[in-house]
Amino acid sequence: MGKLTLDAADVRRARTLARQVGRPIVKTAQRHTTVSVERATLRLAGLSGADAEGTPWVNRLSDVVRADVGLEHGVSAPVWDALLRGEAEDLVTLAQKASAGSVTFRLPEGRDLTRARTAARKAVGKGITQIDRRRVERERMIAKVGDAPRKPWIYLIVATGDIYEDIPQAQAAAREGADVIAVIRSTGQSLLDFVPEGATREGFAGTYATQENFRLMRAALDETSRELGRYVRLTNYASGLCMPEIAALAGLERLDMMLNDSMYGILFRDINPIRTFVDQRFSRQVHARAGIIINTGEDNYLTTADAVEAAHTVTTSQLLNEYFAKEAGLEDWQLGLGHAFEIDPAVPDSFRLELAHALLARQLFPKAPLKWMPPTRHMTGDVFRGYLLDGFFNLVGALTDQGILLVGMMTEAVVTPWISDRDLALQNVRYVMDSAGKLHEDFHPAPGGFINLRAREVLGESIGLLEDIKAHDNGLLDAIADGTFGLMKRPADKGRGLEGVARKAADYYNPATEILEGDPA
Amino acid sequence: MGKLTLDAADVRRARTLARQVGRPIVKTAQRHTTVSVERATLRLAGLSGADAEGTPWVNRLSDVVRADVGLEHGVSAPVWDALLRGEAEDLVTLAQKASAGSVTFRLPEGRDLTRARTAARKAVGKGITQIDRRRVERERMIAKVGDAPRKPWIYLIVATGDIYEDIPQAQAAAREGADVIAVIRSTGQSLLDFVPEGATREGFAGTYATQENFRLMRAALDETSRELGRYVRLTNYASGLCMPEIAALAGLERLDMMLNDSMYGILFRDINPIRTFVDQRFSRQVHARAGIIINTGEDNYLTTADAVEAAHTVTTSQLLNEYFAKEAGLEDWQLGLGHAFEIDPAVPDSFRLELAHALLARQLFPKAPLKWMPPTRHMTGDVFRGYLLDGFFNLVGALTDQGILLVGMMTEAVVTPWISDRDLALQNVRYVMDSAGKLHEDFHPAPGGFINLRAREVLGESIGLLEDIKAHDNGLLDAIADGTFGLMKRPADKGRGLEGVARKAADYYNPATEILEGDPA
Amino acid sequence: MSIVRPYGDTTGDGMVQLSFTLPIKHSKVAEGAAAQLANKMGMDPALVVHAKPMGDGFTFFVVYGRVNHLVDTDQVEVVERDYPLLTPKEANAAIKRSLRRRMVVVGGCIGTDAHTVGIDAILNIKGFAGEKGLEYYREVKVVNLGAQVSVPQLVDAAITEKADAVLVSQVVTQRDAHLLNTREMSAAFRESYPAAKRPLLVVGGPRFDETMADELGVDRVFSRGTTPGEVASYLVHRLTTRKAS
Amino acid sequence: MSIVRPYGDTTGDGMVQLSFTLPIKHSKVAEGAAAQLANKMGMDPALVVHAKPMGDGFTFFVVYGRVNHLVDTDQVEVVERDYPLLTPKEANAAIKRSLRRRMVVVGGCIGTDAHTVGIDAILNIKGFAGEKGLEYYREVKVVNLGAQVSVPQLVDAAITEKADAVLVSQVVTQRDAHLLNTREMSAAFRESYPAAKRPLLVVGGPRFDETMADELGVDRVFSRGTTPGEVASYLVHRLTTRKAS
Ligand code: B12
Ligand code: B12
Ligand SMILES: Cc1ncc(COP(=O)(O)O)c(C=O)c1O
Ligand SMILES: Cc1ncc(COP(=O)(O)O)c(C=O)c1O
Repeated sequence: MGKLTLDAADVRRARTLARQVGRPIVKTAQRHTTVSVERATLRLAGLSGADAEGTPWVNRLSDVVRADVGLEHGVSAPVWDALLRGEAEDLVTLAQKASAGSVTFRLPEGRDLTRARTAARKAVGKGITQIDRRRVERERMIAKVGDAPRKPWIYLIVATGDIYEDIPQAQAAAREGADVIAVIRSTGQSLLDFVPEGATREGFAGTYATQENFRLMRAALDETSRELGRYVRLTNYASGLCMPEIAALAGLERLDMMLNDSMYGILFRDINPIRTFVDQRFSRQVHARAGIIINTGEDNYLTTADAVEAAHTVTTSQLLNEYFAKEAGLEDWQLGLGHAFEIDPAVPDSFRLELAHALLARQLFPKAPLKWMPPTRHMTGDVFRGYLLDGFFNLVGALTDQGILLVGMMTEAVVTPWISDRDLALQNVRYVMDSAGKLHEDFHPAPGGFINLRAREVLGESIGLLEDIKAHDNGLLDAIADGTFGLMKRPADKGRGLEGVARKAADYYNPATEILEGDPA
Repeated sequence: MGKLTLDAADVRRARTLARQVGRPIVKTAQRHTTVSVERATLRLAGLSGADAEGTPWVNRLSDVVRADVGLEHGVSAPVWDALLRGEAEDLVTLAQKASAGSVTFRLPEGRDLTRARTAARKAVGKGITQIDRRRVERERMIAKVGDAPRKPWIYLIVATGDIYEDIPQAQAAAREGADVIAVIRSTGQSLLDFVPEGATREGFAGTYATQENFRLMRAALDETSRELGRYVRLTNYASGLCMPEIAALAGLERLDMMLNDSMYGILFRDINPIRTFVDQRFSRQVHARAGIIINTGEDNYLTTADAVEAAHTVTTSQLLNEYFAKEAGLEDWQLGLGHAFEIDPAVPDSFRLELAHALLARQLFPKAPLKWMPPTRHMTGDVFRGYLLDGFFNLVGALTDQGILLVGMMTEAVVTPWISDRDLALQNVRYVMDSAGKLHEDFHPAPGGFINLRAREVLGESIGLLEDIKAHDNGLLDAIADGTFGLMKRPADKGRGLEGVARKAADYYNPATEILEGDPA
Repeated sequence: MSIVRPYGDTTGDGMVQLSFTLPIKHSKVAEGAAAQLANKMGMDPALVVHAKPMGDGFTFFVVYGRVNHLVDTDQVEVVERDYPLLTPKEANAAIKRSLRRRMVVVGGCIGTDAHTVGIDAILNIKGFAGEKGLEYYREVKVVNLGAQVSVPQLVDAAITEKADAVLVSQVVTQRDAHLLNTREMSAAFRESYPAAKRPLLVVGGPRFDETMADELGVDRVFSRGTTPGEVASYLVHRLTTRKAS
Repeated sequence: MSIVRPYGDTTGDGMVQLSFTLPIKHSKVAEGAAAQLANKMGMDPALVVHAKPMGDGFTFFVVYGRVNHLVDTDQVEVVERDYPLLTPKEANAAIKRSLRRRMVVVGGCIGTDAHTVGIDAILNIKGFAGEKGLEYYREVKVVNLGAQVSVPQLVDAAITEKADAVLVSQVVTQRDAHLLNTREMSAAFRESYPAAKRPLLVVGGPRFDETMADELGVDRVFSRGTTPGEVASYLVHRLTTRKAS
């Protein structure tokens, strides 16, 4: 361990700054709720399905509750109060009646309030117990069929847009060596303020994240896991406007990893910052409970910013993601912090620069299963060159002990991956791992050499950036507002989904948060 | 220098053994001449051209001389005696008359002999002066237009079979970055006991080596060298039954490097061992004088034998090639000792094994511009995989400071290289060199680690093999006879071209040898 | 030279490389099927040099061979630049001269597409390939709506801003998303504007076919590697000559 | 399933990858020419995703697209194994039973070809892909002439050794060397032997088309990946049934 000679004081300073910058955000998150947090709570209580137009019952129900009594108290008390009042025998019926306009919600008080809260907690508790069961199920299954045989885990994407094409492709990919399958989402899902329902076949460049799609794919991969004698993990995105709900569905359907970043939605989807931070905290609490590994999205910075100039923004974001994740209860092994091989191959010494950046991440987060992302931006239609770049990306992965290796596709600049692209890509990974996997034994960057200097430089720049953020009046929120990250200006009072945020009232109640914060798994 | 911890005593022992094994071969070579050595001498004296059937005049003339007086005295005395006797005014006319049967040769004696020898020495001296001039020309041109900008030199092959397709392809290759152009020979030329004449367009999988082709290509590359501001080197093969003649032509036409191996012809072309050793010594003396870098052929062993099991045969052959080369007057900078990246990629740790082998060669021959050959044997029709393997081959080249890098082609298993293959291959080399060329600074195999152990093992096996050869009654010749190398049994009294060998008589005279051995450049 | 053939290592050899997957198990018949496809594509001889079984029901092939078709470069249809390339200075001058006000350009990525790097390369000051983007042009007002703009939003913005030109980027092409979105966009503009008043519609993205403008109902299509200068010059050419006529 | 199409990521999408060089300078027209070639090959749409100028007069292209042809696996002609695969033991027994002497096999690389690894893989004890070569068969006498054997040498050896079968390898295929040499060889055998006495002629090498035996005047052609067991079984089948009939 520890190929770099970093100054321990620098590392400590960076973490302290991340905490100082992150703390006020956590406070803000604690003071707010969102429509998606409330809907996730209803989902945990077992409400699923959608109306004839495809609008989920959780949306229908929470909208009516909000119209009647506001969001600031949380939907739980009004909803279970209505049930206890006999407005409906169950949540679905209640939602149906509510959308038909035949139920009115109120804010219960006194004994009614206590009873409503108790009932809500019981209902939501069932969902959380279900998540706990899923976690145990995963652990048992791994114990029984076996785990991925080595690190890094091989992470492969399927993205046909059609769950029924995705399934055989995912199974084929697993058979050929994938340890993790990611089902890419359809474009635009992140901006939907609801989670679609059912099995879907009409995504663009990806397949909708739905509970049923999760279930179908997990079942298919369970079958394949048993066939192969190793547990094949499944990944999706807890991201966008429905982050908390998708996190809940992931826990309920035993997904194993989720893309979940603290600032991605703000910067790349123009989602309101407060909405994002609130949703993020809730979703991470669910992930923590579910034993799900999160994958953060630092790679995205480098698809728009220059990977050398902006290297320190990756480090900064990793430190913030780590802080927020731990605050939400995630453990080190659950932190798939992202970074990527995105330096322009024409830059002299680009390979050594990549090594420096990757080693820095490794050494700052020694226990985290870093997620190493392949070149995308400088991939071109020259698929031969692309195949070579992916090989050198794999080599950096091997030399720097990455936990999760997202397998690069030679057709990155051309199409979403073909079946043969994946096969060729896996062959590439295997060649590099088998032939040079142990080269790290012979790799020792000189203490004052190029690689060490570069790593220290990036860490220094990252500390500088954190100090700069801290110096803003309103800390991180102001920094985000004035374009500190990726030159995108995202003020705290703008952005998508702001209307779904509410400052909690004094009597705010959410049984899910209560359970997740109160009784750690 | 010196990434490996080799035992200096082992290295000394290996060299001593190579000398002990090589010495008797040199003695044998000194005691014999061959038709090709004699024809090369005539070529140096300026005899060129061919009869209507394409048989070169040097063959015609030497055949008649041999028929009249035998080969054992050398052709020089009888030939110049005939000229002095007024049989013809010049060598071509003499050759024409001789083939028409109108001249009879004799062995001159006394004053005639002295005069014949003097005349011969003068004539041959002109050729050698011409070679000297060519060498100076090369040096001047390099001083003027510039040399290859960095190591390794990028070595590219053209192989269309047609000199007029080869030329634009070679120029294009040079423009795209080749420092050395090799014109591959037609299959079968090595077994021709004459050198074809003129510009040729009908080779199979390569173009005939002829004086005119040499001239045309060198002139084209001179033009391109001036255009590019760097001298582009030209390579061909001094190999096969006409090794000495081709060496002479290479010197006369300012070729810069020549494939020339001490045992290749014996093992891979079933050419008689004595013939080979005699021809080899003469050709190397010419190369030494011409300032030509030789490229030895150890890579060939690994196309039939297993590259791990037979690694030590490469080392052994390198040691022998070094001994023979130095004995013939070549200097360290002229020793392009061959080795290759031919380990089955499916072998675990294959990349580190390649590194071990390549480092061993580097460290045993620290001043030689090693020639690093790309994967061929384990290349398949999967051109994507091939492109990746070539990238890792390039990386070993960069990590182990190779002097000459033969650029691998992704279509190795399919076709002789297409123009696009070369372009893609150069792009591959450039990416690896620019992005990871300095990775050797960070590469330090542990003293007791995998790479060091493997290198020491191979050196040990090589010493064992040399001891085994030495233990044979008749040393190397017997070892070759009983299949020590590549399992091919090549007895000293069998093989092609044996009929062209003669044991020198006491009065043997060869002005070329006299000059080359007597007055070093 | 108007008739050419692919070139492997000799003039006229016609050599090409091809790879694809067939959804069948690997077998001799599968290899024959691969050769048959190559033959149908005009390759003869077609050498199946690599066949790799992938899972149970798929085989990947690499084929090399000689293709019989001739390429006639005289028959190639390309959208050649039919306007002069202007420097920013020249463009500004031309706008001033003929519009007598700033030219208004509204741009964005429509549909669910969030790939803004391409449109930003054209619009943002930073630009692309060493050329400054349209924001750099003093006489051009740029309104960049960013990612995932819906068609109604785009039309509204065009109307509000009195756009002279609307620039739309489409990068995601799976299931022809880019074509569908572009058609929807041009139809909406046709509906919302009288023909004579409609702003110039320009779409761009790496996988567009530049000859498809008419089919898509737009004025111009730009593809891979477009530079801001080309776009500015085109806009100036079309908008100033329109005014002039 | 007899009709199939190439598979990219969806059943029936017909997607393939193609690369080639055109001997023209890079330009829009050159890219159009590349698309034209792909169209002629049946690709539509054909996306030219990469164009790289090489020197002055050449451009390298990578094209992706959908190919319209259907592949009919029922129409595929392959040389299927029409003889039983025997173990060495079974082969030896069959030879003993029907020839009542050892079978004589003469082999080598003809012409200027010096690639012996392939023929050695079939003949030498060591064998290939885990199967022992013909030398391992007690009832087979192998005479391996090695590399660069001239056709007259080969015929002489066949006559001297009373060969039952002659096995010829050809690896170099540039300018169809392998086809020319094989035809020369089979013609020489036809001249030197009465038809009924001619040994079985078998050629092999990685780039042969197995359906060409008749055209080449030989009895059988073996290609890429042949194993010694297949060859032995074939020889036994042909020579023992010939004797039997
Ligand atoms: C960067 C990137 C991203 C970034 C985008 C960041 C951003 N703010 O733009 C992030 C990480 C967010 C991203 C996400 C996704 N991406 Co993306 N991404 C890329 C990538 C790596 C580079 C694209 C790029 O920036 N090119 C550089 C610019 C300058 O080039 P350009 O867009 O071609 O623009 C030029 C011209 O085309 C033209 N032009 C473009 N637009 C316009 C408009 C006008 C008016 C004019 C005149 C000219 C013009 O001018 C520009 C300059 O020359 C490509 C792969 C690749 N290497 O190409 C994949 C790629 C485009 N992405 C792809 C996909 C599928 C996605 C996702 C949908 C995946 C998913 N399901 O999650 C997501 C979701 C995004 C969404 N909702 O659209 C696919 C598209 C496949 C296809 N052909 O359909 C690609 C090809 C990768 C792949 N092989 O799968 N991506
Ligand atoms: C090893 C090798 C060499 C070695 C050969 C050593 C030896 N003793 O054989 C050496 C280094 C000497 C060599 C030299 C040359 N080589 Co070479 N060589 C190769 C290489 C790397 C591997 C070939 C091989 O051994 N394959 C393994 C064997 C087991 O496979 P196989 O031959 O296909 O045999 C199998 C089947 O085809 C079949 N089979 C084959 N023969 C027969 C016969 C019968 C009767 C049967 C039943 C079956 C059968 O069974 C075998 C087992 O399955 C290939 C590239 C490659 N990766 O394929 C180039 C390659 C074959 N060589 C090539 C060339 C051009 C040459 C040279 C001519 C170059 C030159 N001009 O100097 C020289 C000269 C050789 C000559 N005169 O022929 C070209 C041929 C191009 C073409 N298609 O025309 C290739 C493809 C490389 C390239 N891309 O340029 N080569
Ligand atoms: C954290 C995160 N969320 C989501 C996505 C996917 O994009 P979209 O928001 O369009 O689903 C990414 C992209 O890789 C990501 O990193
Ligand atoms: C030393 C040497 N000579 C000659 C050759 C070429 O073969 P041939 O003898 O067929 O010309 C090689 C092959 O690479 C070689 O290494």
